[in-house]
Amino acid sequence: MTGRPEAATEAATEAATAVAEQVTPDGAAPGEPFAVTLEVGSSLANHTGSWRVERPVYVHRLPPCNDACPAGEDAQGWLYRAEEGDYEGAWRHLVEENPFPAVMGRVCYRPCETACNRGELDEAVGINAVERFLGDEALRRGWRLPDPAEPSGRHVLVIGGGPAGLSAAYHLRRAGHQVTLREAQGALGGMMRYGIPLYRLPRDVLDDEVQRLVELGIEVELHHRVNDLAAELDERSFDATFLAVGAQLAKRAYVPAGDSARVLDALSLLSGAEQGTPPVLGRRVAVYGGGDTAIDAARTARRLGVTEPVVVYRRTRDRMPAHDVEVGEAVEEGIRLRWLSTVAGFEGGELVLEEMVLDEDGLPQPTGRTERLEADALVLALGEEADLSLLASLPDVEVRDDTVVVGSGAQTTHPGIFAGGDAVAGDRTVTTAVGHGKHAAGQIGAWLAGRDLVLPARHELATFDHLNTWYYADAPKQERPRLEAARRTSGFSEVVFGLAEDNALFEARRCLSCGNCFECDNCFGVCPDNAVAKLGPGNGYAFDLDYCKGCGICAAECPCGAIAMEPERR
Amino acid sequence: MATPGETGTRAALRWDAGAAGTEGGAAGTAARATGARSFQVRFHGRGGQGVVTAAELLSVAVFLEGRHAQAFPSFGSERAGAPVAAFCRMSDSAIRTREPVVDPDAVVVQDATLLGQVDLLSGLRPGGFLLVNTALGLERLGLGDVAAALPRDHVATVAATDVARRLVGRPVPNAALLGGLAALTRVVTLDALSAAIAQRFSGPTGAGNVAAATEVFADVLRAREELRVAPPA
Amino acid sequence: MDEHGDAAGTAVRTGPGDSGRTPVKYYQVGSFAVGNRLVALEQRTVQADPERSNALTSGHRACQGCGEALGARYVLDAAMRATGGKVVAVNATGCLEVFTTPYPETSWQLPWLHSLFGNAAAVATGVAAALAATGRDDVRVVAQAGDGGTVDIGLACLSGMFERDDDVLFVCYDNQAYMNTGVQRSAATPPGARTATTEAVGPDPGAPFGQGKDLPRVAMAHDIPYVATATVADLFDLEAKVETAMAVHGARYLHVLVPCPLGWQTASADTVRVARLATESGLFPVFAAVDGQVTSASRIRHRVPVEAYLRQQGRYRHLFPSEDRPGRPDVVARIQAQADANIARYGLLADGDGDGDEDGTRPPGSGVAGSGVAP
Amino acid sequence: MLRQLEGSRAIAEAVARCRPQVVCAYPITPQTHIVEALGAMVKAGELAPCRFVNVESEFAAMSVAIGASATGARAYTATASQGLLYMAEAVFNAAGLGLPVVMTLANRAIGAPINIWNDHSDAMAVRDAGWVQLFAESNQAAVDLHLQAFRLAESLSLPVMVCVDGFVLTHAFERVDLPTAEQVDAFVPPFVPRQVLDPDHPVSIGAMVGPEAFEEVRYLGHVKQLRALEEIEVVAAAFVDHFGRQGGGLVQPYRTEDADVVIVAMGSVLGTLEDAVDAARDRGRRVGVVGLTTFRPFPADALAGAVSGARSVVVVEKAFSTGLGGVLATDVTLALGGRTGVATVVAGLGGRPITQASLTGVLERACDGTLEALTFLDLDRAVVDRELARMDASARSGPSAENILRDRGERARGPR
Repeated sequence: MTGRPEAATEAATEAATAVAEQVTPDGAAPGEPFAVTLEVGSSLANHTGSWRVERPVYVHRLPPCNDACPAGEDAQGWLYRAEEGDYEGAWRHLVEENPFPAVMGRVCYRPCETACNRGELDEAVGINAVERFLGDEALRRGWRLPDPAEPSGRHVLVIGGGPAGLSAAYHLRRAGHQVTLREAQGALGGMMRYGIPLYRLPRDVLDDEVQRLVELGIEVELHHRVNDLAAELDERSFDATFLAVGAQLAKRAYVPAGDSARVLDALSLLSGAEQGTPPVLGRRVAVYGGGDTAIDAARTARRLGVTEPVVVYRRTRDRMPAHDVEVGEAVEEGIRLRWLSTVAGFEGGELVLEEMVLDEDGLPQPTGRTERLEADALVLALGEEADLSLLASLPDVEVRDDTVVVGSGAQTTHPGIFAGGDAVAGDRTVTTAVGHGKHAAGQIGAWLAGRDLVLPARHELATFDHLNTWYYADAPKQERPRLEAARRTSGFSEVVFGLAEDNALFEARRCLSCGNCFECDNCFGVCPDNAVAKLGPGNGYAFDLDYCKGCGICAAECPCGAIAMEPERR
Repeated sequence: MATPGETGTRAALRWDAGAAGTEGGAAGTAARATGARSFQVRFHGRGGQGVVTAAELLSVAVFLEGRHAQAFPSFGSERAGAPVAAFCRMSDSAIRTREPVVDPDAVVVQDATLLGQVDLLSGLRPGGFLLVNTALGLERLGLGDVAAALPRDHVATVAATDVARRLVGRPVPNAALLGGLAALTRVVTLDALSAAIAQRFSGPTGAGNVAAATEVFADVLRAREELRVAPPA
Repeated sequence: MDEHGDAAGTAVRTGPGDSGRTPVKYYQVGSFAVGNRLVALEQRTVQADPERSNALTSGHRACQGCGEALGARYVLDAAMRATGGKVVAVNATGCLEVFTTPYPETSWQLPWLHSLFGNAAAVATGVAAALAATGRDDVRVVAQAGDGGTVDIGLACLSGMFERDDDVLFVCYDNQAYMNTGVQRSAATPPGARTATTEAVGPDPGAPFGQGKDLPRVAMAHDIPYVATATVADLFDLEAKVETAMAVHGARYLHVLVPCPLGWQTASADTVRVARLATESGLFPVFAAVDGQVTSASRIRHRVPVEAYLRQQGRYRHLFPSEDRPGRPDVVARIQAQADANIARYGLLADGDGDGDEDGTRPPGSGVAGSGVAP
Repeated sequence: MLRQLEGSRAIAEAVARCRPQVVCAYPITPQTHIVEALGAMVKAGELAPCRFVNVESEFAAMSVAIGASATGARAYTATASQGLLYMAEAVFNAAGLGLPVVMTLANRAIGAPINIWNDHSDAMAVRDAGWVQLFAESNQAAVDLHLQAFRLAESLSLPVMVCVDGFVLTHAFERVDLPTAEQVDAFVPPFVPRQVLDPDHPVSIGAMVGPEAFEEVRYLGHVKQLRALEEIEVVAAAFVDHFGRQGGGLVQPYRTEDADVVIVAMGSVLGTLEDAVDAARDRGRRVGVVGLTTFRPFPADALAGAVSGARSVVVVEKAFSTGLGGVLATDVTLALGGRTGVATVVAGLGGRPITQASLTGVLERACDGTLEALTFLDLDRAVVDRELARMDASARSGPSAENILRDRGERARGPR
């Protein structure tokens, strides 16, 4: 067959195009079969939202890390920034709550990580390691803390330059208040300086973070021990006072000991080491106690030349208050642990240890059986209590069990005097103290303004079963490298190193973002009805209730539990 | 367009192919349709022997002469080797009927082994023609009586398979037999037949078949001449 | 420190090959969620794109939580992206057709044709032939059908399309029964499952063992250039397979598992979850085959026993004990054996994950968040 | 150009000149030669860019045609008998979707008993599918109707079926005037689809239509078919203009003026009938014939006009509706306002030859008023009577067809 097939095809195509272009005003091409052929997308007229009996809503749930942080840090929030590589943004988010990331990243016992949901998946996110990375990065780059607000005209006295006092001073200063900080010692830091060994917290890190804070305009008076608070308040007028004197008095236990027996307390060992005047210990030292201070004391002793430190504790390791990581590092350094033992006596270079058993309640009970342990010194690490003698002149400040009584607003029974840190009841950790300081600062600000501080309601806790963890790629935790054990005991070099940036970034990205949308687009993608609108980076999503049938797939498939289904109200 | 009641235009729809565009009158159509009786040929053979092709070639040859022809097979689902028949109906005027050929004017037997299995001579009109592909005589085939009932010069035997083998290279006797049929009946010229064969088959195959038809045409013609001068047996 | 020791490490998530998809660096959920603000746009799924074509748009009349509606949009949007929007879709009769085009409304936003139940593949062949004949080689054809329109009534046409290697991507949205007509058994209905024509009564309740067709393998037997399976639970994988398929000419087959809340008797919110359990149990192997040979299989990330999958679905309820019945642990065991056979056939476990992984550090089911697996 | 061709070849040549873009084929006797020829032409590149698709069934053939047509390609296929039934669902569908597919139906009987020979049972089985159905009397008519079919289909946006008697026409070698490609190009314009699958102008074709609009859709389909009656005549007139001969239309009367008896028939039997009519006229009988070229839409008015003067109307048809009678006769009766005197002659079933002698008998009886209302032409009464007797004698007489075959076999062997 001859002819022009190409020409015929072209003509057909042109003709078809011509027809298609002659669309009528309502979009229908002329001549299309009635009803059988339809113009696209017309089902948008069918609002299937009327089928819905439950509607999805975007929610914020409280991530367990935030929930667990004594300092009230929004760990999930700053990790979110860090995930993007915005370390400064992350750091700024962090220091909204806590001005000491570098310190925290070294000394915090990480309740956040204990609570972390990722721990149920593989391993908890190394929040603390990222915090340290951010803190170190800030010091390295010289990031400044946010400027204080406009002067409020109020003046607050902070007594005690430890973590609680410094935290309070920070938050008060940021709020625009004038702050005077009185510290008995010659340097700020309190227990951060005198209770935490060098190998855990190098002092330049502490100094730099404290200095950065002081530079916000805090009036610091060192070597100013407040012995009589009433007198000091009479001497100079303050609008409010925050009492954060800590707890430095070592608790003693009665130990029958001969005159020659060398018995000292852990705090004096630690502060002596800090101040370059370590006590004489000998070769064999026993530390009596089971807390972190006991471990710190033993490890410090090891670094001071003690060859055979042994920690004596009444109960078993699993009941020991000291943190596992600390105990583990101590064991690596050659420190022995003796469980179920009490010190019954110390004389003639020998400790008398009585064997204990745990009763049904887990309490140690004496057995009467004893044995002897050679020791040159006994270090008591049985806890500390506050020296509250400065309150003697203010009898209306209620004191109970050697701690200052405060209400939920951190205020003592004396109006205008607030208290926090180790001087009040509660966990005696740096992080808790920082949290007390922040909390008190907020309360003081409200009190000064003559109003109650209304804290936003806490969101529902984002528990593991709110999550859909299938979406998170498997990723083991990035461990911080540590100094070899053999090299640790020869000095006070920092044992745990920081993460490199890459690893810190990776670790930040292990965060599950529990309870808070991180814009993974899952809801946008999994809706069978296209009823989710994407509002652009940073703006999240919105449900299109015209079409949402309420199937709930978005909520079920939200990795982080940021969508809830609620009964439809009609 | 024919409108109801108009009869005359009907012819134009049909077969007036030779005069496309001319007006066909009712009378003319009728005369042509009912005029001279057509000549009908039946071919017998086995599937694969070109029986249908033979009928078709004959129709093409007639067509090439400007006359009308209609060829068709015995409609069936015969497989290779099975008995097959094909027909060709030819006429000076358009052929409208679709009747089967039941009373052929000529029968061509391409395969003599069909004898006794198929009623090869069924309906052969008195005075019709018979052409058989065989190297043996009709008597040997048991067709002596039949042959005797036909005019002497209406019967012929041809060793067409041998001719085909020799000239075409394959034992397909159809073209050779068509040559014989043309000589026997004179219903179609050898020229037209050769042209039809050459249209259908190109190259050596076409040439061989034309040669086979030509040779057998001559043989049969010669035999007919001999019969005309020889006295009846 | 293992392969995740630095941030540049990739999160290995599936087996080798994996449709040629470039693994995404580890970014929190980068490998599995629909989108991720931390990765480049081109590494996110099509579904993460606010400009996605929404080839199947809102207002359709699918049941709440319809897996097929989801799967169809996933597939067609991916095909639209892969072709620059040059896709013609052909649809078999079935739920997908009925819920999208009740006069006077259509939910499609691409050229779409529905003819009959059993002829989608042949109609698509015609479309492809017409496109070729009219010089529109840039336009590609996707045929889609449910399992009935694929493995049963549509199989002859499908096989013909395969055999001729027509330039069509045929997508089966497999919800394992005739849902459109009220949940009757198809040749894709798995053993033990209750349907309206395999009721959960008598000595062998539910669909029988030893019947049915494994269409992906039937497709592979045609030696067509590309055969793959996917589910609505792994969007990256599904989209990568569509992209791969659209990059190839000739007959291609994609078999997508799309849970049906109605027929499977699952909660509407569980559609994706159940699909995930189907793969994580090994009952639905996710793999790809090129020229008739399996080239990749998605590894099971967190293996679960089939019971975890079956328990989610009312259609298997009769297999488990309750007050009024003893349950059928023998049937569950046979189904488990099927899963084990799939795992062995396709190598669905990562190296070192042998059978009996239940004794490993990760108990089966523990990794599937919120799956609500009952003991 | 005049050619001596097999009918199938002539049809293939005609289709080829219409420049189909997609041809899909599944073999079934007696349609095979048509698609074989087209396949060879496509293979040789003569029809480029046409695609020839060897499908796996008739169902697929029509489905491929549907897809191709909806995509804007001129689509063609051919089938017969069982093949038509196998594609029946798609046949209805093509019409419902308004797709201008053209199909040749090489008419053949439907089994069981399986039979490969000609009658019209297949075409009658899909008379309600919504297709335009044209019947060819000869191979020239087959050629001419195919040329018109594409133009008709595309102007109406309806599928058109050209019915050609299997074997009788498809396998007959005869003279055909084949137009040139240029002539056909001038007559059959390029395909301008009414609806097309086009990513630049997307539509959804094949929506589900419920009770709220289905009846309207069907009514509109009916109107469309009725309007097709006009279009068929327009196209037939255009055909005359282009090719200088008649070659289509609705009905074809032959010698019906003053006829007392008019026979109505379709397809190749018309030629034999015309010979019979001429012969009867020669004997002084006032008889005529009306050929129906168009069966669907049914040309009721044209037919009524063509037979208005006849005393009696006889329908000779190659199909019948079991339990009722003639299919065509029923339509004719309806078209003639239920007038009495429409007799039915069922003839040629399963390839039974229809001879001029038998038809002459029909004409004579009709003229004499002795033709029965329903006649099965050339029925072997003896065989049937024996079987009926056997059925009456035993409730378990076995399959009648088998028994009849046995009887015929016995009878065939008997005289020897």
